[in-house]
Amino acid sequence: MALLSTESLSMTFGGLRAVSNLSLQLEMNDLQGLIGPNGAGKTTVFNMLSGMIKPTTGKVIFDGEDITNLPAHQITQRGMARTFQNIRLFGSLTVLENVKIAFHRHVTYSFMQALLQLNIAHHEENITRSAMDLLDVLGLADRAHHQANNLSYGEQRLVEIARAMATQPKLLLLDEPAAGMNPHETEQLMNLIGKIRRDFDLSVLLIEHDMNLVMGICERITVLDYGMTIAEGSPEQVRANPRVIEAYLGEEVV
Amino acid sequence: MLSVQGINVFYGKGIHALKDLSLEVGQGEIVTLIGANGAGKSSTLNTISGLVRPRSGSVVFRDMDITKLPAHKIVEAGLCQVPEGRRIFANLTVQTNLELGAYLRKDKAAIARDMQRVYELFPRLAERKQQPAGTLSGGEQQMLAIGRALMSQPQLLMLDEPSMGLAPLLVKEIFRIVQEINRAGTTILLVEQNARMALSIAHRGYVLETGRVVMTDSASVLAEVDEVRKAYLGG
Amino acid sequence: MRQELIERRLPWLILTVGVYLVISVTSALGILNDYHMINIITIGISIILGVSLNLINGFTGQFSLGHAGFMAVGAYTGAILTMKFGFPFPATLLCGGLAAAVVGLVIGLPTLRLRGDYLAIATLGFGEILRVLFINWSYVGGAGGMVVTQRYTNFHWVYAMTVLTIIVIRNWLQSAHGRACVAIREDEIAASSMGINTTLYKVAAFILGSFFAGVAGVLYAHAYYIVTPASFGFLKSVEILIIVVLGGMGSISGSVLAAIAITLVSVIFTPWPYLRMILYSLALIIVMVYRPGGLMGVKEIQLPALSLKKKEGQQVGTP
Amino acid sequence: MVEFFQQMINGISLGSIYALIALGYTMVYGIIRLINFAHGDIYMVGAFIGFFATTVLKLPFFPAFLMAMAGCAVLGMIIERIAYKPLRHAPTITLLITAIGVSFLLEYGMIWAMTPQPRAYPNLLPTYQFNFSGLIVSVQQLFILVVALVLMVLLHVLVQYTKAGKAMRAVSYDKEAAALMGINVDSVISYTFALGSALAGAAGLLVGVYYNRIDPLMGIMPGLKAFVAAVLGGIGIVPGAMVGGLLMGVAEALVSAFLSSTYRDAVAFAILIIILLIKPAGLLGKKTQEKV
Repeated sequence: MALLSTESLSMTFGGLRAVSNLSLQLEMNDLQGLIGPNGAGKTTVFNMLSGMIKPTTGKVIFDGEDITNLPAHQITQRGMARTFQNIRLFGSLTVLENVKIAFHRHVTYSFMQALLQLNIAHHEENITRSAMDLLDVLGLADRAHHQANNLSYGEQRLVEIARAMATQPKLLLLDEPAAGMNPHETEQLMNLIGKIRRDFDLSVLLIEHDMNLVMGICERITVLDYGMTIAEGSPEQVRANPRVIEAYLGEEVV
Repeated sequence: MLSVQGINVFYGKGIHALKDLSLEVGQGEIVTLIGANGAGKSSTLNTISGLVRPRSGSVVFRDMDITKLPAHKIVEAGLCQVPEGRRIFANLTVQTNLELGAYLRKDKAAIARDMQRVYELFPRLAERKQQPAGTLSGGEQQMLAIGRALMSQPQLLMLDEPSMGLAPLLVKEIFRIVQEINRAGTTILLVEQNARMALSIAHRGYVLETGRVVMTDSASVLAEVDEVRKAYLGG
Repeated sequence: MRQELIERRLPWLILTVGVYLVISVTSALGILNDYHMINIITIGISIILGVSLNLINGFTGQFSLGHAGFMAVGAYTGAILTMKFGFPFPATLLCGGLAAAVVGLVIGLPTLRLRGDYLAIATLGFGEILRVLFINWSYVGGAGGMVVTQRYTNFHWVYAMTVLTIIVIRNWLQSAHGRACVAIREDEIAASSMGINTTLYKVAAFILGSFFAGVAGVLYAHAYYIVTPASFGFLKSVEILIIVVLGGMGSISGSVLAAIAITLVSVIFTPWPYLRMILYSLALIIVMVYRPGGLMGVKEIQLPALSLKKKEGQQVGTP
Repeated sequence: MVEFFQQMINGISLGSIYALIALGYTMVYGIIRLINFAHGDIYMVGAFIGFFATTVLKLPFFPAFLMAMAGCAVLGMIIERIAYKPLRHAPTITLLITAIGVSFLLEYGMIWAMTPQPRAYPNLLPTYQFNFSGLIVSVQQLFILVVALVLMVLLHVLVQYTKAGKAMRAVSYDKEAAALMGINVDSVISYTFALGSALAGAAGLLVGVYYNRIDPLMGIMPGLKAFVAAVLGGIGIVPGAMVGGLLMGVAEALVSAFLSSTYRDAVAFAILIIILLIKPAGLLGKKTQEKV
């Protein structure tokens, strides 16, 4: 059974069709790319999957359950996490605090216990330890006590990934994880994404403009243009597809 | 006509968007800036038109240093930008949008004449004169954005991704019109993701990668080079 | 770990007990007279109000302009319970807080969907509506107010409640639930994508803040003999806001310091009340333009940790 | 029935004053997304300028009226320049707190200068009353209505048909795009403050004439209510402010007459909360979506 599938998913903004009739399929442990030129509707797809916006029509099935109309936090609780294209860290908090917040799903103590600090010390210690472990995996341990805003762009993107990982997802949505990274950082990111998928046994769906990254690590790629799927397949198939070349490079006027 | 010398632009803390970027645009040319998303194309245009301040470097337009001028003064100098995503005033009518393009001009007769010219160039806009601009289709909005910029009688017209989100047929039409505008005497600096199409109408081009110019040549040469393809689709 | 916790908390314990003892002893010796003591009580009430509003405005980022309304609910509940039903004071404190918390729930549920300035205006509106309702309620004396003859509020109660407010709100903020609130302030959309039920936590913070505003109201009612609707208007809400803003939106110690400073300034400027308001307003403008984070920003005062076991080469300092 | 129509008349004259103040709120909100808390106090300053002009300078109505408008226009521009312009890119709440500060500064600055005592406004208009079979309409009420209508029509023409008005609308929609048209965004904002404040000044003088008394805190409640009026009509929308103002005035008059005048203020806020919860864009507004 597919981990994620969408059925004729569409989104219309004030008469403009941002996404139309999208059908995505993602299996367990897949690493899939979602690409397309600027304005093709990729982020809109992520927003619909993660519950940030409600699709105009269509369905999202995740892990055997219809999650189309669930609020964002419930979708996260069911095991889907995402990062944001325009980085949405909790800027004035430290990196460690950012990640600790993301362990929210696993907090078991009550409001009353929190107010009175009753038996929460070991819970808190566990959360801190898990958060540090995660930062270690992403190579951010030495940044744990830095304010998130003061990190470099590349590091901020990594913190976003760490934070998404902390919700312990089955499916990770990465929105342009390499944007603003230098080639060296991008290379490291590629290795990291592969490693995360193996070690944490999860599926990844990523939007990315850096074709080296997408072609380098994705097994399957879906290409969107004008909100429609124009191609699907392995990196080689997609790269050779004339419609894709046209969508990216365009055709000549004369 | 326009000379950009070694500009450096930073956003927030430490994001170095443009690195020592230089470029030249000569009178009567169509020059295109191409490159993948995030290469710094829009940042370059925004720096030239005064929306973004460079930390160092200079922008000289027709022997006048405009590096530190506010955006509205730069329009006055004869340089107008059609921003990315069109940015038309959706709540105002098509006609009012065009009138705002001519905001700095006082010659009523000439304004009326230019308005007529814009309507001839884009007959669809003429049909929708009194409609709120927000009700136009994407292609019509792009036409309006270009028409609005033309109303300021620019010496140099800068276009930021005019093809974004438009169907291929419309893109062709827009590019043909850009060519027509150029033939009528307006110099053009064109930022495009759609590299082939941009190169097919441009005289010269600059290829940008992560805030730097990595290659510059005549458009016909760039169209044949493999690097351009790689910059988009990866090697 | 436990050892470290004790070492970090001991200085605060010493400070808390020390201040209490100093004030109790000096007042018993007559060094601090009644006038001093009422001002100290005012400071305590201001701290409770400031810290509890800071939980809503500063830590959760939900800008409320109606805090005085919750204080009013507490004050009236307290006055009614002691004057008409003869409740003991501790029960009154609890009930006053609970009543305000219930009103907080009723107001918070619908309004917390609104954002930023719209929320501010809606809470202001609710505060004013509460005030008008009290004016029209003859049972509690209408516009003339209600006389409270039992003067239960004394330094000990105020001090205990102040310390309790600070500890409870600090506990909350240091828990995962408090972190969820702060996450909402930082970025509501990102918070929801971390699995946080943002509505739940906004309402929770609002209720908790209202509860302590209610407690402050009870203390107020039994310190000043009379509660009138006019004492809990927009002006009072702004006075509390000034404490939060000057101290730092997101700093408990900032609110404590600001509450002390503002009360002292008010006392000094008693002969020139209008000048005082001019000063406040200038302070608001200047702080917003030049230091929008306020005095402390989101930082807290740290006391040096006390080292219980002397180890060689170990440094005493903040973690 | 006569009582009902009488209250409608009273409500409309009160409402036209709210509308004038609401216009300023709406214009300022439209252009910099600020609830200018100090707006009600600018109206108060307008009343005092009018008072000064008529009592000290012994000016007749119209010169005093113009002076109140001009004085408030200048005041509005100064406030924008000093307190709001440095915060152009700050969060909404920072601006809002600043505006509260400015509001208190004007109120207590005026108290400091003039004492909190209410002052009796000189009679600038004839006090004649028309009696239409039981319905009483005073010259003052008619006058207020006419002046308010004229000002609103002028403003409407200015915003809709003049170049400056088009620039204002462009700036309120998209500041960057407006700058790319050669519009000086800073001066358009300044100009908007001047206009809105001038209308508040006019309202201030009219209220002084209508109620015969003014005081430094007179701006708080009408200010808040005018804001409610602006939200009710759809904030940022000029005709919305007029509709909202008139509705508020009428609602208030009817509640005072048929329920209790003590509920007058609560009604305004109840309307506010209901509209915020049900249709936050206001009666004439369109809904917008937040970007993710």
